[in-house]
Amino acid sequence: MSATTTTRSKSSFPLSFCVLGAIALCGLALGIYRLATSLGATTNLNEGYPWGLWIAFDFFVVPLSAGAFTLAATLHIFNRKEYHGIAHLALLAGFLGYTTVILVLVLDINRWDQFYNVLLPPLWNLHSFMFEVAMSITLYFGVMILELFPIVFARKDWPVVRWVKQLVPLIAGVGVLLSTVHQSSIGAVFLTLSHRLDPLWWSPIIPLLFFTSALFSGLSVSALLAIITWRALRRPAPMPLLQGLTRVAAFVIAAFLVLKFGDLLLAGELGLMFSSGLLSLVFWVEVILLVAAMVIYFRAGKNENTLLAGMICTLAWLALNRFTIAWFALHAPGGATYFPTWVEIGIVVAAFAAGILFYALGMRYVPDLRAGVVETHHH
Amino acid sequence: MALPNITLSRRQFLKLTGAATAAASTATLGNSLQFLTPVAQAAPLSAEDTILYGVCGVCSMGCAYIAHLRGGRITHLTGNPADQTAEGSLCVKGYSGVRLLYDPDRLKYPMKRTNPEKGVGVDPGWVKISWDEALDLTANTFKEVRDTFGPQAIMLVARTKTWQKHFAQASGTPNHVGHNNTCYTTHDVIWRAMVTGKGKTWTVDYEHSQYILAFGWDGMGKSKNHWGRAVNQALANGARLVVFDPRLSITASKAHEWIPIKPGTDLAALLAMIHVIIDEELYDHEFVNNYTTGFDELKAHVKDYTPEWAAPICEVPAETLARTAREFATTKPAVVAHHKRDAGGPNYTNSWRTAQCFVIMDALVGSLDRPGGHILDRKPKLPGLRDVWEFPDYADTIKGPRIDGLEQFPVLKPLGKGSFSTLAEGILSQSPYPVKAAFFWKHNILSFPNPPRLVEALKTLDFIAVSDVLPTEIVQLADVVLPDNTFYEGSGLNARQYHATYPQVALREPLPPVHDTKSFTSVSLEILKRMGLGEYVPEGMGGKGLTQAELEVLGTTADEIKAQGGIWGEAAPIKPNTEFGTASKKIEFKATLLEENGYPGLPSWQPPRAKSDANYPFHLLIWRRPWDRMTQTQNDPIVSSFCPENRAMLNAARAREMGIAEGDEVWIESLANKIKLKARLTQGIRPDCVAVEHGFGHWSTGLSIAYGKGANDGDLIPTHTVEQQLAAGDPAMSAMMEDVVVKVYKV
Amino acid sequence: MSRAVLVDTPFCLACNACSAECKFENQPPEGLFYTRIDQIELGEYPAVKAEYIKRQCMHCEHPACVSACPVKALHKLPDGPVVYEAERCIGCRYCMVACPFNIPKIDFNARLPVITKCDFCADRQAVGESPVCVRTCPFGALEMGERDELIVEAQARISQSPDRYINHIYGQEEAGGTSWLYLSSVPFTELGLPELGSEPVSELSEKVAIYGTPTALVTVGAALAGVYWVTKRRMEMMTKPVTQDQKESE
Amino acid sequence: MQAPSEQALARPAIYQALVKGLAYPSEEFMAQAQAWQTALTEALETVDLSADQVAAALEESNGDLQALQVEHTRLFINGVPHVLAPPYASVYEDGGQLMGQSAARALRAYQEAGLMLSAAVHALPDHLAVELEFMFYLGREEVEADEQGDAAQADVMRQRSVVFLNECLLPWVPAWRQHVEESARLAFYPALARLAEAWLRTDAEYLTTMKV
Repeated sequence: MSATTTTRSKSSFPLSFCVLGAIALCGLALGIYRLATSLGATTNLNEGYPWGLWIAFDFFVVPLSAGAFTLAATLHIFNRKEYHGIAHLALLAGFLGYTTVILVLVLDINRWDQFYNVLLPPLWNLHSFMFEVAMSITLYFGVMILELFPIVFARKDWPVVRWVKQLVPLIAGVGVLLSTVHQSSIGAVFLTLSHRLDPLWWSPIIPLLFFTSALFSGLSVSALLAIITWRALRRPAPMPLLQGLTRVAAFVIAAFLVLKFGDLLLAGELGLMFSSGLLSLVFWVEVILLVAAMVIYFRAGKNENTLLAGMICTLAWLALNRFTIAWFALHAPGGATYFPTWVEIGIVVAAFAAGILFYALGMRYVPDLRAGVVETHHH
Repeated sequence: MALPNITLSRRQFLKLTGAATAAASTATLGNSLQFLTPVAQAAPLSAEDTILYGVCGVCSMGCAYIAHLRGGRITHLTGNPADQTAEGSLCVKGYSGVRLLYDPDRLKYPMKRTNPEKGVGVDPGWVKISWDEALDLTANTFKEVRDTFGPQAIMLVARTKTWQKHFAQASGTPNHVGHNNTCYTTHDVIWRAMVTGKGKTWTVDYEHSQYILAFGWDGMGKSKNHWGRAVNQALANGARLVVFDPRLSITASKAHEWIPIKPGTDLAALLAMIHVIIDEELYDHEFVNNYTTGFDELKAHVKDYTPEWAAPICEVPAETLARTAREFATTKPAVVAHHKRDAGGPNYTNSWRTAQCFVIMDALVGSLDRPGGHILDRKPKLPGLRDVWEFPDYADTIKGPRIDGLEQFPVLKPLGKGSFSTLAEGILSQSPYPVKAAFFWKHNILSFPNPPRLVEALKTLDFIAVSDVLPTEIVQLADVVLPDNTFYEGSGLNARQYHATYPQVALREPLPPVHDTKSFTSVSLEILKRMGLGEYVPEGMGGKGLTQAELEVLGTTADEIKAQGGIWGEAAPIKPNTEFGTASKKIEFKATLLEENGYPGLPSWQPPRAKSDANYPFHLLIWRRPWDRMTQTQNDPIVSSFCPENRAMLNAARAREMGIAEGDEVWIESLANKIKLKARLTQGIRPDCVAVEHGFGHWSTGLSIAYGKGANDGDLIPTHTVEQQLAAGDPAMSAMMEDVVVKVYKV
Repeated sequence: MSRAVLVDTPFCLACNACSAECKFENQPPEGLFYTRIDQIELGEYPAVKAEYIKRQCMHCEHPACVSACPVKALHKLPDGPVVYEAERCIGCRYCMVACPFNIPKIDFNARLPVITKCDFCADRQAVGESPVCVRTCPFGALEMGERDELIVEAQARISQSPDRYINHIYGQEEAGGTSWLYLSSVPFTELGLPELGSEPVSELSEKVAIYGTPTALVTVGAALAGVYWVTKRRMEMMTKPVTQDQKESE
Repeated sequence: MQAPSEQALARPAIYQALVKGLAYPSEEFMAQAQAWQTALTEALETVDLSADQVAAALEESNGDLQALQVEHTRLFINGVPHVLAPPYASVYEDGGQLMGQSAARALRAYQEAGLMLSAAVHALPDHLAVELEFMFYLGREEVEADEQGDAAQADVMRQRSVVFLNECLLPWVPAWRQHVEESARLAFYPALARLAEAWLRTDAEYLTTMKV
């Protein structure tokens, strides 16, 4: 939201930016504090809950940033040039999303001093989806930098810029491939946790579920982002394009629901939808949010606000679903309990603040991003 | 190799001034070494592993160990496979002993107090002194006391072992007080009177039992090395284990049947069982006819003790009592398991009668000195001090009246033990006479009934010398501290006792003392000399000399034993005794020795002293964790973490009725004192009982880990006057450690 | 041939000699143990039982922790032990979550914690010594040997005293088999051991990783290439207007 | 013929002084306290360290031997509550118990240097006073070797000093110093402990520069 206010009038620039900046800086301080002390001193993680809020945050933000690759595909693979404006916004947002994920991950792991080990080929464990996630995210991060490079430095007539620009379709292709892999891999991380993850969410096809949900989340979030940005720039949003995105999203949601219920049916665990107490409730909230989003996407037509509601439903679903899988529905042995400390929460808040801040700054100072919006408007 | 030029030139430049300073300082500081000395050629540190043979001294089971050393340090212990007691294993306490050896809290040098004030929480103001000063100070004070008040004014508080006895008797005092009547005198007296003519036998052939019946015995829960293994083996062989205990002990948890009997009423249950066995002619006629006396009197005596009579008293169904009795008598071999602080130990006013019933039960089924039953220790005959050295007879003063009144208990007296329950009252009332000085060896205040009372008593003494390993509570009251070796640092021979089905001796090789410590033996002899009692310390008297004499008697040498794996003695099958140590050479159901001394010869029902009522509705139960030995093990950094503090264990349902939840702080209050503990709720205890682990409540700040953890069960146990002990009519002078009712309420 | 230990729980007297001596000789980090005895109370007074069970790393035949670790900090030695190399660990704690027995632990208060778990005294075994706990147990609850021989032994014990043991050897099948096997007189769930199928916990995950990922890569890659080619092609077909379009937008 | 540097000459003196200060206080020590302190001060001047705190503390205790003995006993031998600042490396390095790896390491160093613990005094190899005395010995030998122009021998001694100082003293002395400061009643031992730590650091630096 603050992106809106910030870009509206020069005068409001310092205040909102400063607030976000301050929050981000506090987060930085907390981060340093965490690394200087210990997990025990800063988090409520325990033997029963070795994973907590930060991991959940990562599992949430990765699909949240999926717009970068879904739109990259639209733009470069499906060659829908008219989407390049939106695609660039999604790319920036995605880039920032992955940056925060990597930073939070560094705070989360307890041997951050040996993080580089994951890049040493002799240590690669191809059996481990944690490895696949780490590796493909790292590579994809590099890809995004390459994709951003020609946009950020578009106005510079360095030969490098031109070379990279020519390679972009290829790079984008690789990016899409990598995303496909890790969007499903973070789901596959749970394949081996059948003894911990509640059967309402554990499934042998969980990688597929994660991937499909990443698709529609990415599309929805990009559309949402577009609406916000266009409003921030006081221009009517390019509804036909957004509708295009949400329509595709609707179909993917449908596919997802079929997979989800089909899987429960085949596993003979439909009963759990009613017999799992609080978790059953969570499950139904998820379903309702998703169905609502789907219906809205199919029916909303050109009404911007209705579409917005649908996008928010999707976003809410994503948050709930990923936090449930990484936290609420991950049963701890020996009845351990967990609730994050204010440090853990503070870090997450700061991460979002930083993300929004840099997105706004990007919009403000990278001419081609603005141009993308303006031109799309002309369309 | 040559040094770089820069430094060279700089050196030259600095030479003069530097030399001056150095010369000046060396002049005053000296150039000599005080801790290190050069050796001709440096003997390379033995990096490779070596071993030492020894005998564990944590508990009296005395398992033979093999210490594994690296670079002179014990890395770990293993049990000696050649030892019939250890069988290649130690228990958790034994393994943990190494940490006592290297405990930084240990007493390292002789010390004396500079603060005349004594008491709980008072800093003695220790200063390190030389052994000479320590020994002189002690000897001179003892001599002074002896000359002015007579030898009885000195008391030795120590276990009754060879050298301890010698010191007490040589110094002429009758007051050699041990902890025995808080531990096992009831068993000792009964076995002397009925079977052995001396004390209790410790050897039991559980391994071959087919039926093991226990009353409050928790040998498995106390991780008694040999017994735990033997009973396990028996169970694996299909033996049946039945445990009467108000608390679900670890032993009870392994039993086929746990029978939560009312505390202090085991006697009734046993009388009923004896009744059934005799009444239904289930006893071993052959054994009874050939090896026992007084059966007919017994038969008549128990005529009315029917299960129906006993059931309401001990709150066990008559049918259960009868069935258990029948199983016990018809499953052979069968044995009643007992050791020390069980129902037959000095826990209740009637415990000595309970102990008598134990022996009767065994005799009725013919399992005394028979496979699968209690075995009379097969110990080698080793020389006493007088066999080795010539020295004058001890003064008659040693036969005089004692401060603990032990001499008024003729059946117990010859066993040469002592009474902790009467000591404090004796000192405070100065009857029969005042005590002025005390010498404590390895006996801690906390192991007494009502320790606060004893502290009061000890504060009236002029002088206390303590020989110990850790700065325990008694050390905090000492005037002189004489740091003792741990058993690792001692040497000698040790006859197998807790499992001696054939004579066997274990070698003790000493580890060089870690600190500036000396054994009680050398210290006590040195003190005798300096007291002017040198005639009792003939040339060459000491541990080494005795060991040498023992080796000669055994016809072997230390090296020979070492070569045989640290153990001497050929394994041999048990040859059952046909004669026993009593006057009649038989097992006496009706103990003449008791009768001669004015005690009933046969056990009649006698209720425990303490009866629970509305005011004091709970019976106090005391138990021990597998890794704890008395008050000695709570300073261990590892095992102490298993159970950092003791708790008030209550029946979960009963506690909820009282609004007590897990972890709530509660007071346990007896007539003597009250202690504060956190509650532990369990299903495994009678609703009318509260159980407390022993060994906690250390107030010696010298124990960095144990200090201030939990509370001491002993505070709840009243002390007695000799008159009260006599009134109880108990020949064993039982301290009645658990004959206590308490109230429990939330803090 | 892989070595294993048979834990005969009816023999365990909860003395904790194993955990104390292991702590003493192996020195795990402050406050952590490689092995502990769990005490479990079953039933209600007076019909109550107490059970004791030694807990430590089960040294699975197909360890979930090894499969989970992204950097091969954990691996299974051919003769049984599952061992850990701290200098590889990145501290993602996936092994802690993946272990069905909840064995790997860390000292959360350490600045750079290491995974703490029983390593079956691998170093001692390497020089022919037995693990500390096995050497220590005074009461015959732990027996070490070749895994298949121990299974035979365990079956023998069960058939010898059917009233002493339930007819099940925990770890023979569970999670694809473990190097630590248990006998018990009560159902293992009552002793806090999880009910597990006979397939390794990580089997599905590994299959997907080895076959799924490459397949996905290839198919998606091909699809993308196809689409790209098609769309590109279409554009070239309708040349002129498109160039117009592009001129405009440039 | 090479000449030992001023600091090379001062080092053993400083170590010797610390050993004397940390040993159990005796009449002799009290008698010589003044001389001891001057010698210490002089030796320290060459390395720009001051013994003022120690001097002041000594002043404060104005010759009360017993007070000092009580303090020494409660801090380093058996105190109330418990032994407060055990001067053994093992306690800080090897999980609270005596005779740990640190003790073995120290003992090995002594033996390599042809020394052993003298049976007369019952001290453990990793006792601070013993370790300091070893440093004194090495320093002394170094100086003598230098004076006899045996550069190689001097170098051996310096190498030993470097290794022993860094492996056997510096790792734990700060922790010990903290214990002393926390639980001392008299000013003397904290002052001495601070000085010891400061000196060890200085000497470590010096030795590394000399190595080059």
